[in-house]
Amino acid sequence: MKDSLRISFPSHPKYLSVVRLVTVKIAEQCGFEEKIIEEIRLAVDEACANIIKHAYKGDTSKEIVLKYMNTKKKFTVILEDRGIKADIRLIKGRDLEDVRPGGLGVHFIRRVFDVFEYDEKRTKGNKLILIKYLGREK
Amino acid sequence: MKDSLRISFPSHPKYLSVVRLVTVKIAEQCGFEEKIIEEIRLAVDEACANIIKHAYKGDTSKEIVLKYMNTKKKFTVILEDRGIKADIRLIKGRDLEDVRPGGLGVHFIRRVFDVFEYDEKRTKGNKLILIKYLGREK
Amino acid sequence: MNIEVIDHKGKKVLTLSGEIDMYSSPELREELMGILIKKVPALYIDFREVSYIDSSGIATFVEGLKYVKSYGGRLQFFSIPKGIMDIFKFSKLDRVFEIYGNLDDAINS
Amino acid sequence: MNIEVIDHKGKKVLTLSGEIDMYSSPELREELMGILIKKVPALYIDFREVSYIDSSGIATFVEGLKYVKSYGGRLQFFSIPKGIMDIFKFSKLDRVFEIYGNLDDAINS
Ligand SMILES: Nc1ncnc2c1ncn2[C@@H]1O[C@H](COP(=O)(O)OP(=O)(O)O)[C@@H](O)[C@H]1O
Ligand SMILES: Nc1ncnc2c1ncn2[C@@H]1O[C@H](COP(=O)(O)OP(=O)(O)O)[C@@H](O)[C@H]1O
Repeated sequence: MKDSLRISFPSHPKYLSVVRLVTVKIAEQCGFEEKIIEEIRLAVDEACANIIKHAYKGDTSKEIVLKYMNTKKKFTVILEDRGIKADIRLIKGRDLEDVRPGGLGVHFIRRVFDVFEYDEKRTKGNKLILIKYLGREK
Repeated sequence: MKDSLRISFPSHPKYLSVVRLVTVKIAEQCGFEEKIIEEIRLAVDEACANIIKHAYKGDTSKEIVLKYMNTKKKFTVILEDRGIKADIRLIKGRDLEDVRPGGLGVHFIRRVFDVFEYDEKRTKGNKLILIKYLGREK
Repeated sequence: MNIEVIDHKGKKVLTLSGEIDMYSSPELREELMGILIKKVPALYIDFREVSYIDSSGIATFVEGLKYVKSYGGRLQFFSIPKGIMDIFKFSKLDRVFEIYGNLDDAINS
Repeated sequence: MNIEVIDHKGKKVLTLSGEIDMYSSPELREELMGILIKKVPALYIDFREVSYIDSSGIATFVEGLKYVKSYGGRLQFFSIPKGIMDIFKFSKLDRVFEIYGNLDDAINS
């Protein structure tokens, strides 16, 4: 088995605190500095929140699967759901100059991750791939 | 999906800290008091350590799967491996009066869990079921 | 997350602690709006013990701010930890929210 | 886990912090045995910052104790947090290990 960890849980916000703990621990093992770890924690939390809100439309009884993979070169998080397929054109977040509730999550994800990509081959549900390269300033 | 969380990871001791964090968080959500949570944390850690040591004979590249389930009545942790089947007769831990290294893990598990049982139907690997009932002094 | 509402010399102070996320922000929203609906002239929010905030928490405050502005009141934040401040800055919300070092500075502003 | 070895007025003190588990105990074992092999008359172990110990950590100390006794030396623990003490008590090891409130008590024993 590769150096990877997989966690699956219901699409209920109460599990987000578990996700954050696991994310921080794995990112620590990767050797990221504290500030980056905080950014990663927020980004993965936001990506899960988006699955609950958008892919599952708030249904808290569906399944979310996260996979973490560490190599010397990169830290990867893969998020899978069986919800409504994301319309990639809608995913851009609001203009940060435009103050209104919402539309920040995607900015938080892009802030720290170098790759933010949906696996297009998926026919059902979503597979979001987040990659942060090591030893590289973003 | 039921109120349950599943985590799988390689049989490497470096993942035990992640297991402890997750265990504490889920036990907190169950409403156990702090002292019991500490006992649960240690017990689940020991059960994983035993899989690494005994079922996998120290091979750090195999897979361990943990499932946590919360209901109003009980907190259940199921640990699965594909290693050597446990010989239940050997699992008793050393006499606590006999001071020597080892043989404590099983005592720590039994201290807090009401049920400590291997699923006998399993033909390959092990499935260990740990249950702690709520609102009941052990 | 934990919320405490205190009365400091006639001023309403909301003291938050712990993590504000998608799980806890509905409770924050209820508490916040429950106070603002009374059209208090100013509400002071103590962030000192806040360890985490995500976009749902921020959205809650943006909503509160819009409401408070609708009746000419003020929403004043103070004692914001560095990690939380980073998030406000990144979101450019440090320019929109009134932010002070401590409660006295907020009251005297 | 973090290990520091300090010299306190000619006495060797091992200061531990963090979590002692199956991952970190091999490092503890190496450090501990590396000192004991020199047959120091007494080794003082500071537990104040230890947040967790499991059976592999305990096994390491039992092994150290057996070794130190073989040459007539002493292994002295001090500043043990309550949670760690509970584990020693449950394992009946509070009767086997020499345990003191603080370093001075250990030195003057
Ligand atoms: N997992 C997802 N599935 C489908 N659509 C999504 C997903 N994540 C984000 N989106 C789309 O991208 C937009 C921006 O997302 P975000 O920046 O997180 O803001 P918010 O979720 O607050 O609207 C969302 O409004 C939504 O249309
Ligand atoms: N998962 C397991 N698979 C096989 N045997 C086990 C397992 N867990 C425990 N055992 C057996 O039970 C004994 C007691 O376990 P334990 O109290 O944890 O002490 P230790 O592992 O230090 O020997 C072990 O020595 C081993 O023979």
